[in-house]
Amino acid sequence: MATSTSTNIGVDEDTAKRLLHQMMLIRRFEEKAAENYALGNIGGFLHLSIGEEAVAVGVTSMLRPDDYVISTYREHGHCLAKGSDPKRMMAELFGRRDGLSKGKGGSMHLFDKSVNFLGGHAIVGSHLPVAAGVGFAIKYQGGDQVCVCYFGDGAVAEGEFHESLNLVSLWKLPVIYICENNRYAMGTSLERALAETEIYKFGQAYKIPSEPMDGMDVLAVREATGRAIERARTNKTPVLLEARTYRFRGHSMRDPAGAVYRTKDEVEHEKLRDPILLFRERVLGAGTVSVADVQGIEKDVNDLVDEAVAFADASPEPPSEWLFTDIYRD
Amino acid sequence: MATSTSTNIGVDEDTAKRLLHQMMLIRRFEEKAAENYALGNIGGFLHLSIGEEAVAVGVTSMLRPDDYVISTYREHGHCLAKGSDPKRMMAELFGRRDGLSKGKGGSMHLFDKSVNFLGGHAIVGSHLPVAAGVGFAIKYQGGDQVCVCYFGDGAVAEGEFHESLNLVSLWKLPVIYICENNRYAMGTSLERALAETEIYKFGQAYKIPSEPMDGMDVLAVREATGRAIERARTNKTPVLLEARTYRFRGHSMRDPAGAVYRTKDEVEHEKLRDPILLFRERVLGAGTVSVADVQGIEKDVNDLVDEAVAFADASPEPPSEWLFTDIYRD
Amino acid sequence: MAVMTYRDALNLALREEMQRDPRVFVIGEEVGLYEGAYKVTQGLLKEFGPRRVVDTPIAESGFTGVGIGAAMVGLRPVIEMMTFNFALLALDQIVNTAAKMNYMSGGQYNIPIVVRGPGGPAHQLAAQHSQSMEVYFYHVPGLKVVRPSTPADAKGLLKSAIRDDNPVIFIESETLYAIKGEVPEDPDFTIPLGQAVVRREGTDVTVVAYMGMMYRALEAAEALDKEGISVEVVDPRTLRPMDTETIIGSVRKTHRAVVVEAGAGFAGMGSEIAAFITEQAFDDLDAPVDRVTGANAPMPYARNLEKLKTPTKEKIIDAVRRVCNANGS
Amino acid sequence: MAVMTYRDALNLALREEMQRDPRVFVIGEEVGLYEGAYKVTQGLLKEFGPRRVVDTPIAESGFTGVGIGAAMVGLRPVIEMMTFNFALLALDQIVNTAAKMNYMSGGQYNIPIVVRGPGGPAHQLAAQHSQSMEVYFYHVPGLKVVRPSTPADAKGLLKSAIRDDNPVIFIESETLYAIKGEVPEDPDFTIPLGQAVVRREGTDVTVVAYMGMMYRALEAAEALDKEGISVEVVDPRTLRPMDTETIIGSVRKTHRAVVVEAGAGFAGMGSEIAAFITEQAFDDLDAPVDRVTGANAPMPYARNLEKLKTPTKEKIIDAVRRVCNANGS
Ligand SMILES: Cc1ncc(C[n+]2csc(CCOP(=O)(O)OP(=O)(O)O)c2C)c(N)n1
Ligand SMILES: Cc1ncc(C[n+]2csc(CCOP(=O)(O)OP(=O)(O)O)c2C)c(N)n1
Ligand SMILES: [Mg+2]
Ligand SMILES: [Mg+2]
Repeated sequence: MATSTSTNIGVDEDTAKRLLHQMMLIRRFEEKAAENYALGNIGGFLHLSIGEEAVAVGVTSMLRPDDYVISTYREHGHCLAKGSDPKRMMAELFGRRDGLSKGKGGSMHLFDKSVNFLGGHAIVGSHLPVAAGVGFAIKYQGGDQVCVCYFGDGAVAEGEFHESLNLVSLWKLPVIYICENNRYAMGTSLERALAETEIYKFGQAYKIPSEPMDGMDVLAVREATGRAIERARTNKTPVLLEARTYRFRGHSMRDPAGAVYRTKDEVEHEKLRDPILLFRERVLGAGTVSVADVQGIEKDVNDLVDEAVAFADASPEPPSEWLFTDIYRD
Repeated sequence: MATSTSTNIGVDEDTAKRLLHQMMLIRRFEEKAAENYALGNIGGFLHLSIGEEAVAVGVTSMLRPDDYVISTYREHGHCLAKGSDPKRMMAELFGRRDGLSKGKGGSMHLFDKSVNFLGGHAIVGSHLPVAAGVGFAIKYQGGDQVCVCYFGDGAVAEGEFHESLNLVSLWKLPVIYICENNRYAMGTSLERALAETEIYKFGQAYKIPSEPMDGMDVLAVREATGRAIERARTNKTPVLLEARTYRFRGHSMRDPAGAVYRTKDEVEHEKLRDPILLFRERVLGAGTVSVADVQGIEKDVNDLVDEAVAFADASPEPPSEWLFTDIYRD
Repeated sequence: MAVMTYRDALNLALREEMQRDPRVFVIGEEVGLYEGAYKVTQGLLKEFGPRRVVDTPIAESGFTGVGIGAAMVGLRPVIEMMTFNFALLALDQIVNTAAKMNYMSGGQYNIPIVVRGPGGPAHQLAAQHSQSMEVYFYHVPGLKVVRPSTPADAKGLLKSAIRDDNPVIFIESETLYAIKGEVPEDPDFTIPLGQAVVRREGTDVTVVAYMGMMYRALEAAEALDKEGISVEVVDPRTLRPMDTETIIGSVRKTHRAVVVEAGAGFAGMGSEIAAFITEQAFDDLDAPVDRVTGANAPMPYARNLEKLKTPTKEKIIDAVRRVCNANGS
Repeated sequence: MAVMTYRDALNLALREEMQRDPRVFVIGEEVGLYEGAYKVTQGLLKEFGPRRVVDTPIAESGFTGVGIGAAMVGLRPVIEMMTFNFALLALDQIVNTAAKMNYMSGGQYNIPIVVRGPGGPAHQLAAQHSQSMEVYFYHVPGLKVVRPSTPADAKGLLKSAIRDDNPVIFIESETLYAIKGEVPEDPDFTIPLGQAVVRREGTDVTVVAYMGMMYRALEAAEALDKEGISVEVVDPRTLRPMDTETIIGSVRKTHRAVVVEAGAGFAGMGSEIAAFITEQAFDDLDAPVDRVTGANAPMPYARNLEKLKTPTKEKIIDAVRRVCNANGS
C-alpha cells in the first residue's frame, strides 16, 4: 500500500501560514537547542526531530485543544505544536526553575498540563498502555476527546505495543496511535528489528483500522489524521497510523548523524524531501503565501526562539529544596 | 478458516494403540492426581488437562526424542507424552524426594532433562521467549531439532507473545508455537480477552505460517503438526499452530468446574467430543484395534498409574538440607 | 464494630470508596464476572457494573499502564494483581512511570493509583507463586507500600490508600484472607498511611513484625510470657513511609529488638529496620538487633521443606531469648 | 600489565572468553553493527560475526528470555542491557525464570547467563535513566550480583561471571567507562566472585563503598589522612554473595564503620551491610555504623539538583568524623 499523498493543496492562507510557522518554529527551536547543547547549557540526552516536523504539525493541526497528546523523549515538536510556550520549554532543557517541569525533567520529560500534553516518556513502549488509559478515562467520563500517542518504529517490537493495541481494540477506546517510522531505532534499521516492516499492517491483527501516510507531507498527514480523528471521535474507536518520515540528525546529540548504520547518500537523498522545503515550495507555487510572508515567518520564529533562549538563560537554577518536592503529592 | 479435520484414518495398529495408550494414560494419571489432591497427598495448584489429551499426544507422536518441548503449569500430558516416567512425575506431585525435581517444583514445575522436557512454567507467557532461545541454540549449534512450545489462549494477550513471534520470524528459528486454545483463561473467555479470537491469524502479522487444528482429533493434530515439523526442521523457520480444544475440568482443583463463566450445557456438549472416545470409536470402527486391545490398554494404564501412586506414596520427603541445595550450581 | 474476615473488610473498603467517589474503579484479571481469584471483589460487578469493574486480559504491564493513564486525567483506579508475583511484569510501569511522573513533571501529574493483591508465602505454590514481593517496591521514592495484618487494618488502610494522591502498593496475603476480626463499620473510618501500631505491650524486648509474621510474633510473646519475658510487638503496617518513631520509641523502652520478616533475609525489610534502630537507638540497645528471616532460598514445593523456609514461632522465641541473654542489662 | 580503560577491559574480557569458549555469545540492543551504545562491544562483530554477536530489536523481556532458553540447552549468553534502567522490563525473566530454574528443576537446568550493562547515576539523564538498579537483584536467591569498580576488576570479574554456571547480574557504570587502570593481560587472570578487596589500609574507621562511591571514599580518606584520621576503604565488588568476612575483619580492626551507597538509602545495600556489621561485630563497635546514601528522591535533571542527589566526598568526610567523635574509645 503506497502512502496516501495529499491530492490538492486544500489549505487557505491562514492555515498555510500557521503550518509553516509551526514547522519552522520547531526546526529553529531544535537547531538552537543543539547549539546550546554544544555550549553546555543543555545536558543529558537531547533527541532532535529535525526532518520529522510535518508529523507533529500536521497531526496537531487537526486536534482540539482539549484532546490529549502523549509522546516519547523525542517530543519537542509534539509539545510545541500542542501549544506549549517555547520559553518554558527551553528553560526546561536548560534545567531551570521556570521550565515546564521546574527543571526536574529535562528534554526527555516535557509535560504541560495547560495544553493537555501528557509528557515525554523515555522508556521505549512504556507510554503506549498509558495512552490506552487516557482513552479509557475519556470514555469513562463520557467525553468526546481523543488521545494521540506518538511512538517510534523501535517501540513496535516491545510487548507493550501488542498489549496496548489489543486493549484499545477490545475495549473500543478513542486512541490514535501514530508511529513515527523514521526507519531506524538508534542504529537498528526496520529490517533488522521487525518481521513486518510495513508497520501499519499490524493494525489488521487487532482489527484496528490503520494506514500509512507520507510523513514528509504535512497535508498528507492532515488528511489521514483527519480521517482517523473523525472516526475515533465519533465511534470512540482506535486507529493506527504509520507516518513514513526520516530523522536528519543523529539519534541523539551523542550519535554523530548516525554515520555507522546509514550512508551519507541516504541522508542527503532524504533531505531532498525536507518537509519544510516541500511545503514552502508548494504554497509558494500555489500562490497561497508570498515570499514576504515566508520571510516574515522566518523572522518571527527566529525572534521567538531567541526570546526562549534568553528567557531560559535568565531563569535561575531550581532552589536546592526542590530536590525533595514533588516526590509525593500531599 | 475451518480447522482441518483428519481425512482418512491413516494409522496402523501399533500407532493407533500407542496413541490410545498415551491419551488414556494421561487421563488416568490426572484422574488419580485429582483423587490424591482431594486426599491431601498433593498440594498447591493442580491444573488438569483432561479433555485436551489429543494435543499433547498428537504433537509428540510426530517429534523425535531429541526435539525439545517446553510448556506451562498445565503440563502433565506434555511431560508424559514426551516420555517421562509416571512414577517420578507422581512423586513430584506428591512433593517427594524421588520426584523429577526432587519435590521442589511440584505439579506446575515438572522438568525432565532425560527426555528434553524443558519444564513447567507458571508465569503466563514467560516461556515463549525461552522457547525462542532454544530455537536460537539449535541453530547456533547447527542441529536439526525443533522446539515445541505449548501455551494457552490467555498468553496471547501478553507482550511476550508478540516479542517472541517477532524474534523467531525475524531470526528464522525452528520453534513451533502451539496454542492450546481451550477458549478460557481461567474465567475469561476468548471474546473478553482478544481483539482477534482466531488466534492462528496472529501468525500473519509476523509472516509466520500458521493454521488452526481440531484439538479433539488426535489424527488432525498429527497431520497439522507433521506439516509444521517438516517445515520447521528443513527450513529452520517457526510455525504457529492453534489447537482448538476444551478443558473438561475447572481451571485448577480450586475452580469448581468453572460454573460461573461457562454453562453446564456447554461443558456437557463439549464432552461429546472427548478426544479419547472419538479416537477409540474411530479405530474400533475401522477395525484397526479390537475391543480386547482397548481393554488391555485400559488395564495397562491403570496398572501404570497405580504403580506411580504407590511409588510416590512410598517415596520419602526430601531431606531438610535440600532446602538449600540447587539454589546455585557450583 | 462488626466481626468480619480480612477478605470482607477489603471488599467493604472497595465498596464504600466506590460509592463515595465516582472516579474510583477496579481493574484487573478476573475481578468482575469471576468476582476475583480470591473473591476480594465479590459482588462489585453486580453493584457497580462493567464500567467500574473491569476485567482485563492477562497483560499486567498493559492494564497497569491503563490505570496510570486514567489516573493522569482524573480517575482513581484500584488495580488488582491477581497475585503480586505477576507484578514484576508491570514493575517498569510502576517504578519508571507511576512513581516518577509527579517528580518528572514538576508536580503537574500525580498518579493516584492503588495496586493491590495478595503476596508473600502461600501454601505449596512453589518458587514462582510464593514469594515476598514488597522488596521490589519499598525502596522506590514516589511509592507508598502497605502491608495490612488485620481485617480492621485491611479496611482502614485500603480506604486511605484509595484516597491518597500517590501510587500506593497494597500487598495482602492469601493466608490471611479468611482470618476474622473486629472492623469498624463507619464509612468514615480510615487508618492513616505511615502509622505503626503496638499490637502487644511489653517491657523486655521489642519484636517488629507484619502480616503472618506478626501473628507468629504474638504467639511467641504468649509463650515467652510464661518464662517471664515480656515482649512488645510492633506492626509497621506501612513500610514506606516507615513510622520509625513508634518503633524507636518502643526500643528505647525495651532496650532490645528482634525484627521478623517472611522474605529471604539478605537486604530485606529487616535489614533496614535493624539498621535504623541501631542508628537511632544505639546507646539504648543492650544487645544487637536480631533478625529472624525466611531462609535464603527460593520457595520449595515440598510441604516439609516449605515449613523450613518461613520463620516459625520457635525461631522467634529463640531470637528473643538470644537478645535477652546477650551482654548488657 | 597494561594500562587500559574500564571499557577496554570489559571488551578484552568478552573477547578472551569468546575466543576461549565457542558457547559464549553476546546478545542485546546495538551490540553488533553499532558496536554498543557505550562501545563496550567494539570490534566484536568484526571478529566473531553475526552468529555470536547478535543485535536485537527493543524487546528486553524477549531477548533476555532468548538468552535463558539458549542457556538451558548448552550455550553461555552474555546479555547486554543497553542500560540497566531497561532491565525492569526483563525482571520477571531474570527473577522468576532464570534465578529459580535450577531450584525448581531439582538441579537439572542451571542457567549460565550474564546480564551486563551500565547502571547507577549518570550525567543529567534524569529519573528514568539515572538510577541505582542493583537493589532489584541482590535480594534474589539464585542470582549473583557484581559491581566492578576498577578496570582490572571489570576484566577479572566479568571473566568469572561468564565462566560461572549461574545467572550473574553484572552492573557497570557510564561514569567509569573512561577511567584508566592497570589490567593483567594474562587471559587466565580472573577474580573470583564473592571476594571483597581492601582498597586502602587504615586503622581508625572502615568505609565500605563500591563503584563511583569507592572513588569518593578514597578522596575522603586522603583528606582525612591530613586530619590524622586513618581510613580503611573496603570494596565489596560482589554484592551477592557478599564477602562479609573481609568487611567484618576490617571493622574488628577499626571499630568504626561508614557505609556509602549512591542509591536512595531506604532499604538499600547500605542497610544490609550496616545490619550485618552490627550483628557480627557489635561488641567491637565504638559507634553505630553510619550510612551515607543518595538522597531519598528520584534523580532530577537540573545539574545543581543532581549534584545534591548523590553522595559527595564531603558527606563521606562528615560521616567519618561523626563516627570518630562518637562515644567509646
Ligand atoms: C525499554 C527501552 N529500551 C531501550 C532504550 C534505549 N533507547 C532509547 S531510544 C531508542 C531507540 C528508539 O527508536 P524508535 O522507537 O524508532 O524512536 P526514534 O528514536 O527513532 O524516534 C533506544 C533503543 C530505552 N530508552 N527504553
Ligand atoms: C503473568 C501471569 N498472570 C496471571 C497468572 C495467573 N493465571 C494462571 S493460569 C491463568 C489463565 C491462563 O489461561 P490460558 O493461557 O488460556 O491457559 P489455560 O489455563 O486455559 O490452559 C492465569 C490468569 C499467571 N500465572 N501469570
Ligand atoms: Mg525510529
Ligand atoms: Mg485457556
